[in-house]
Amino acid sequence: MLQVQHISKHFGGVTALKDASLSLAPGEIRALLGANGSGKSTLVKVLGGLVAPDSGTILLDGRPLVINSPWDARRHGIAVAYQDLSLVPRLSVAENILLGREPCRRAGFVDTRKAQAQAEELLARLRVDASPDALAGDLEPAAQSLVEVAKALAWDPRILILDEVTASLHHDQVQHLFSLLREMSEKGLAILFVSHRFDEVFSLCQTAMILRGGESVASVQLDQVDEADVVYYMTGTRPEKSRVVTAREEKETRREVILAVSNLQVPPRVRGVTLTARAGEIIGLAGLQGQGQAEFLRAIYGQIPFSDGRVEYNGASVAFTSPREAVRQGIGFISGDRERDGILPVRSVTENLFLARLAKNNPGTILNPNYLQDEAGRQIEQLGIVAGSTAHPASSLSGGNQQKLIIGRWLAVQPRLLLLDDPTKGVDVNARREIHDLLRQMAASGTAVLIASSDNEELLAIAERIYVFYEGEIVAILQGSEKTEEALVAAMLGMKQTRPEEGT
Amino acid sequence: GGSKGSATDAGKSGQSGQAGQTTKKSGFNIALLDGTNANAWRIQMEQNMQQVADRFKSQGIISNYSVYVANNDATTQAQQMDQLINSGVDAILINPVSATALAPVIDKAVSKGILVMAIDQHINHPKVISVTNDQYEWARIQAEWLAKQLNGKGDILQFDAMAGAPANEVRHQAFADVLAKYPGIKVLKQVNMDWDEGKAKQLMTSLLSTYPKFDGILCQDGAAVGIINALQEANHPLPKAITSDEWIAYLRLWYDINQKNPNNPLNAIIVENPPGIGADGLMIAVNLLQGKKLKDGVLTSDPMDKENKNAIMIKPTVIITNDNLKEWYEKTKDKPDTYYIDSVLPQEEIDKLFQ
Amino acid sequence: MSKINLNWRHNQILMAGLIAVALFIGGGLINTSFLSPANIGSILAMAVLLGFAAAGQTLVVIAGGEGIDLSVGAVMSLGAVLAAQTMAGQNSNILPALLLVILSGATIGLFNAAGILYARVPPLVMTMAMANVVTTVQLIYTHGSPVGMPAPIIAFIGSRRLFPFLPWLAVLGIIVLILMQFILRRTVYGQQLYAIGSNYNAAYLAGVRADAVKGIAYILSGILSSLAGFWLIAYNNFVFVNMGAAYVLPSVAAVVIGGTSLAGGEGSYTGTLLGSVILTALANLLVVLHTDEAGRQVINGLVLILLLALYTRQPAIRQ
Amino acid sequence: MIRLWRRLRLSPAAPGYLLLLLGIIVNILVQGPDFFTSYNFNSLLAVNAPLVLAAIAQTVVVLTGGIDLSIGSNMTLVNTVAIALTNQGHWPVGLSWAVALAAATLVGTGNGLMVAYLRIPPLLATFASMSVVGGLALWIWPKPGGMVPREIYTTYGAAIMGIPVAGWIIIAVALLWLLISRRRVGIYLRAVGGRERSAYASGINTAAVKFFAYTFCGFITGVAGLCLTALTASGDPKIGQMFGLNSVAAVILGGSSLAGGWGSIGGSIAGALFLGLINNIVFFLFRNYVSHVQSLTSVASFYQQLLANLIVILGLASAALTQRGGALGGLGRRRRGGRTQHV
Ligand SMILES: Nc1ncnc2c1ncn2[C@@H]1O[C@H](COP(=O)(O)OP(=O)(O)OP(=O)(O)O)[C@@H](O)[C@H]1O
Ligand SMILES: Nc1ncnc2c1ncn2[C@@H]1O[C@H](COP(=O)(O)OP(=O)(O)OP(=O)(O)O)[C@@H](O)[C@H]1O
Ligand SMILES: O[C@@H]1[C@@H](O)[C@H](O)OC[C@H]1O
Ligand SMILES: [Mg+2]
Ligand SMILES: [Mg+2]
Repeated sequence: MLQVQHISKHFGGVTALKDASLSLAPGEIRALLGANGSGKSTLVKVLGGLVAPDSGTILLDGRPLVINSPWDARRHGIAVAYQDLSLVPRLSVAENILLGREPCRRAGFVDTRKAQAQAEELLARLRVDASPDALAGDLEPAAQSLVEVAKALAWDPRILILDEVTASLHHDQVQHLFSLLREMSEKGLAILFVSHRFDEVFSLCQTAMILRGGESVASVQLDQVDEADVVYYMTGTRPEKSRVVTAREEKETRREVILAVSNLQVPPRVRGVTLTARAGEIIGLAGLQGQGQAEFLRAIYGQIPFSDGRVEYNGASVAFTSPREAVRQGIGFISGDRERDGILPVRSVTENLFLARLAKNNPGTILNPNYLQDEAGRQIEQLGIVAGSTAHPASSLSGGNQQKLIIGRWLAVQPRLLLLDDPTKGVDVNARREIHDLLRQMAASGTAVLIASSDNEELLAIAERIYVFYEGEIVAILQGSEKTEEALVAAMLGMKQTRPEEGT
Repeated sequence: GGSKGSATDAGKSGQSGQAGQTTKKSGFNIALLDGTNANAWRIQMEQNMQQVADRFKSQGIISNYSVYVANNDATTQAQQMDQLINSGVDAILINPVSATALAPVIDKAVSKGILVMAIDQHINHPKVISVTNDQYEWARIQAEWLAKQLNGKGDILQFDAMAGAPANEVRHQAFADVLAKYPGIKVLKQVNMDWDEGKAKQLMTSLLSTYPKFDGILCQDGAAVGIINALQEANHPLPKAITSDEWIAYLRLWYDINQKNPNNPLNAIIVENPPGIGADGLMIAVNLLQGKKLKDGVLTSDPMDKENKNAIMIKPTVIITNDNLKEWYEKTKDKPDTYYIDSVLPQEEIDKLFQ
Repeated sequence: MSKINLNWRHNQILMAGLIAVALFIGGGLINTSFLSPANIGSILAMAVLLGFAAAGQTLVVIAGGEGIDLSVGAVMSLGAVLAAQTMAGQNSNILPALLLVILSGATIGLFNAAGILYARVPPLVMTMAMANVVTTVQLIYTHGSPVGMPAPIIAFIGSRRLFPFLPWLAVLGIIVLILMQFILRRTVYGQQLYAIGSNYNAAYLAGVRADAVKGIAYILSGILSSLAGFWLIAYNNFVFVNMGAAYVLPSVAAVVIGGTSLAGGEGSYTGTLLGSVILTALANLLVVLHTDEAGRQVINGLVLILLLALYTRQPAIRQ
Repeated sequence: MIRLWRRLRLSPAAPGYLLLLLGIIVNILVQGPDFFTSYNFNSLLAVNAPLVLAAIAQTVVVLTGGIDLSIGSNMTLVNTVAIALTNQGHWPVGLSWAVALAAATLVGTGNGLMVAYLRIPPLLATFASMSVVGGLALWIWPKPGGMVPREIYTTYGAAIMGIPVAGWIIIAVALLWLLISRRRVGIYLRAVGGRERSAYASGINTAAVKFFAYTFCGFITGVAGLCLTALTASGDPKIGQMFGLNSVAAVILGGSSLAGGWGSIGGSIAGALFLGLINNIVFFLFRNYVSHVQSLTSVASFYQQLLANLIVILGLASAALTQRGGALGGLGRRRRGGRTQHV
């Protein structure tokens, strides 16, 4: 029913879309795939009415469709959940969900009771753990993503476009969302699904359209290709056989302890966590959303206070009162919520890249911009960041590239301990692999890495040891042969209640 | 402002409607509402009044004298007035933020038998006596002087003060009236300097490019120092004549110029606009409270409010030109730069206004 | 939101420069003497004064968080009063005067910072209330009669010219420009200031002492405004109370016209100076127009709207 | 009670209400029981209604993330138009005042055009229109004078059913706002201010919403200007000067954020009344205490302003410290100490 033909779009000198095409049939769930910066979101925005294409046509039911504004798109049954969200932080969840289509009574007054009910119903359907009265800005990232989806669904669309909405969702949330999507597609809803998580794509979608450098390079039936094929379409090269993680587990007892946490309490989310990290280790923190991982990391980092317990860092007991103190002592922190915690949107790539380094410096220190610019140029090349120039504002980068930029920020300061809270959110396969390599390199050079992730595959691939959080406590520690998907999922759901002994 | 109905009997009401109801001869409760005290002139005015008030207090004539400032906000002044009415006073003296905005509250005060008097700046209200320096006269004297210095012909620049402010409008009118008599004098350019010497300097500097040739400068106060500074910096010859600025800094600048160029002295005039007017008003108010009656003819009409005959306008007495510059220079030697040429009428002079 | 801002700042500075040039050309067409070296010189001197007044403003606006400093005018006035009194016309007093001026500015800035950071008072009201406090303190201190005058050297710099078109103040302006741009672009502090303005939380999490950086911006603003007062009396050569009052709103306007976003995180002092030149040249041009004050105000506003419509237009959301 | 308190703390108006409460308490302390006289209430409301209304007008545009510096000039324009038409043009009062109201609305429309469709930053657009409108007012009525029929200003100062007329006007405008804010546009105003891009992406015509906000602001400014005219019963080309920045101050005192999307009319009303109360407090403090101290009288007037501003700062600080910071977004609230994030 929807046909997108030969769309091109340039932003200044940057070509975001070049002759991109796409089709979507009722009941079809199609994946839109591509590396970071390949133009997926741009195409989504063209359909959503946020971007005016330079050329190309869109046909809906065979008739040409002109989308001049988001209103046009919605009117024609196209609803979009955006990668960078379209929520208003200071409106309530209910107001956000029904924004633009508030139920009204005859006199034109908004029927708040009805709105409340409709929002509640959508929230329940999506199993979002949020009150309709809460402010959207106060929600956890995952809940925000789901509200964004609820908001799209509120339009009762014929075509639903989801741009990386699963990036901050946890396993259970994704499963539930998928079953919902399948159900709706059976009723004729056409879905365009953007994600960098291949397991999701292969489990949910029937077809895929793949973008490379803004061009549509292939439209495939997903049951006829495998991951390697997709990566080939995305990048133009075959992936090397994924290296097997061979962490040097034998030596671990001899490595020095960098972080030793005992019985850490951060009410209400963290209720007694004990954990040890040694130099060179990559430790995974798993768990469903909201089990205390985020608070745990932030408490160590000094962003939030802990009420009880002990944190020993480099052999000394510490209780940082600000991230600055942690940073000065060689700790780094990367959040997956880049809009809120990471990116300086209007500042240059260079400035974003050197933020942590600059933060450690004395404010009076004099900079050499040319040096920084060159250095930044080298680094973004090394990190494979796609940017128009190092002088461009970070907001002009694609989502994944912004995230790589933030990771690069911490590489530049070589921390002793690196804390990561779902860092590869929205990062494409290749980039994720690169980021994992970077983390391994850092570990190899002696950094202790503590990584929380909503992506089980990621944890299984990179972590030597996985601590599983459940309701603020650690319910399992998986390592060696226990490190399997099944064991992980079971522990995450709280099914394995034997509290293991703290790490050997 | 005020009501149309009462405007007709303004002439007598200004006096009889106000005072005399009180039987007290002493122990008066008096308040001053000053629109702002954020300039040296007003501070001097308040200080003069305080001195007079202290004198009355020691004589027991005044029991309470208090001052409230309104931060240039007309509604704040109305609120203060309202509270005063409510808390009981015998007289309210006002240096108003707006000439008209207090009309309704003044009605209220008057109906409660409170004496309301405007000082320095006129209030358009039939029941309010305004005690002001005669701004029309102030400006007229200077414009006449300037015209004479230029022998009735020449080009001049005119610096008015703040558009819309009552004193400015009166002076502007006086300038215009006088100049109308001298067709040979042409105003090249009129600008507004908002009583800001800094702005006057910038304006003069800007004007120089387009009007390098002029004969005289007709300015209201608060401008001459800035103007002369601008001219000196540009190495531009000083005008053949320039009008008043009453602070001592100007007097000294003028004197210095003359000392340096004895053969080519600056031809200037200072006409006083004394902050002492407030003290004059206070003394008049006390007399009125004591039930004394003004002599006939003392009340005239303010040029801004021709309908009512309820203004006491004090004509400037101090006029300084090159003839008596040295004398005044010596007389004011111990005053700070920002002091204004001042005079407060002695009590006898005030009493002469009364029957 | 800000994806749209690619290269935006650069355009705006360029455009501000072009508008400034266009104003001069237009002025010259209306009135040839507008372009006389002497007149250009006097516009520059006045623009630099406004530029000084807007220097601290630039910093606090960049610092974000609804940053604005309405105490600029009052602090300038106080700076002028203290400078005049301390210098008392003696070259030997310049240093103590400078120190006192800087100290007083810093103190007021510190109060502003404390109110904004610790008492969490929104900057606009905090600095507005502080302005009134400072004005009153100035009046109490001087009883409305400030005394003194600038030292000869200072008066010379403040009011004389190197060439007819180039006042010494403009030379000073260039030095300040270089210094300001140096602080903003070449020091860690400057980069941290942009960082907190762009995303306070992200900067804080990256280890920037965000509160301190912001607080220092207000302290610097106090110092710069106070110094602006120092140069104001140097330019005027005489002192009176509330000299700086007229600079408050124009200082904000100059900053914003110069391309510094009120949302914080971007902007430059180059832009602020260009904004000052635009505002000053426009005022200068209006002086010679043949209309009364009412007409001048109307035309001033209309021309401003025209200029703003030409170049401060924000890009549309839909791209 | 606790629930009410919690709800209040969540509301954007919390600081405004707290300040007002504080102001009233202090006022009672310095003024005594006289505070409760109806005369006092009448006068307080009558005198402060123009600022209250100006603050309401300002709130509407501040909600959209904008600001209107021209409110003061616009009120002056209303005043001069109304006075000039009756006193010079000899038009009937009703008609003159209606025209004045229309003029103010038109100014709002002009601001709306500039901000919404020309996309000029609000501060600059209204800075420029402030000059145009102020010039017009000066041209229309160059010097103070003229008058308003006695019936009008006595009515304005009177009370109907125990509530001052000024109070009724405020209530009427607040009700009008209620009628509007309960419609979709009420949500859209906050959405546009909260995050314009999101509002746009949700299919909202953001330009139209902003255009409406400025126009409506102009209309309320018109009502404020008419109240000012009724209060002062005359025309004065400088009368409105202080209302521009004062209205912004009142709005912020009332808990609104200049960043947009967060604020309430109730808070702004409270903020404006608080400013009025400060004048009262200072007045009575000096009248009842300071003016009796001989040694202080000669400098007393300086200290009034000082005190007034210290009260503003103290009041603000106490209100800000009791307000929840979390509404300002996300994790900031979980941080240590008094820090909030400033987004
Ligand atoms: N507003 C803009 N201004 C300039 N360049 C832009 C803008 N929006 C997108 N781009 C550029 O267009 C290209 C495509 O970006 P887009 O966001 O569509 O990528 P994407 O495929 O969604 O990437 P990701 O997987 O990282 O989200 C990128 O190079 C990006 O930097
Ligand atoms: N010392 C520095 N460190 C890091 N980045 C810098 C540095 N100096 C400049 N940049 C970045 O390089 C880019 C170009 O800088 P430049 O100073 O030329 O900008 P500009 O033309 O002055 O514009 P504006 O002053 O409005 O930012 C900007 O994005 C800036 O943020
Ligand atoms: O009100 C005063 C005015 O009358 C005088 O002329 O200048 C100073 C002003 O404060
Ligand atoms: Mg994308
Ligand atoms: Mg620059």
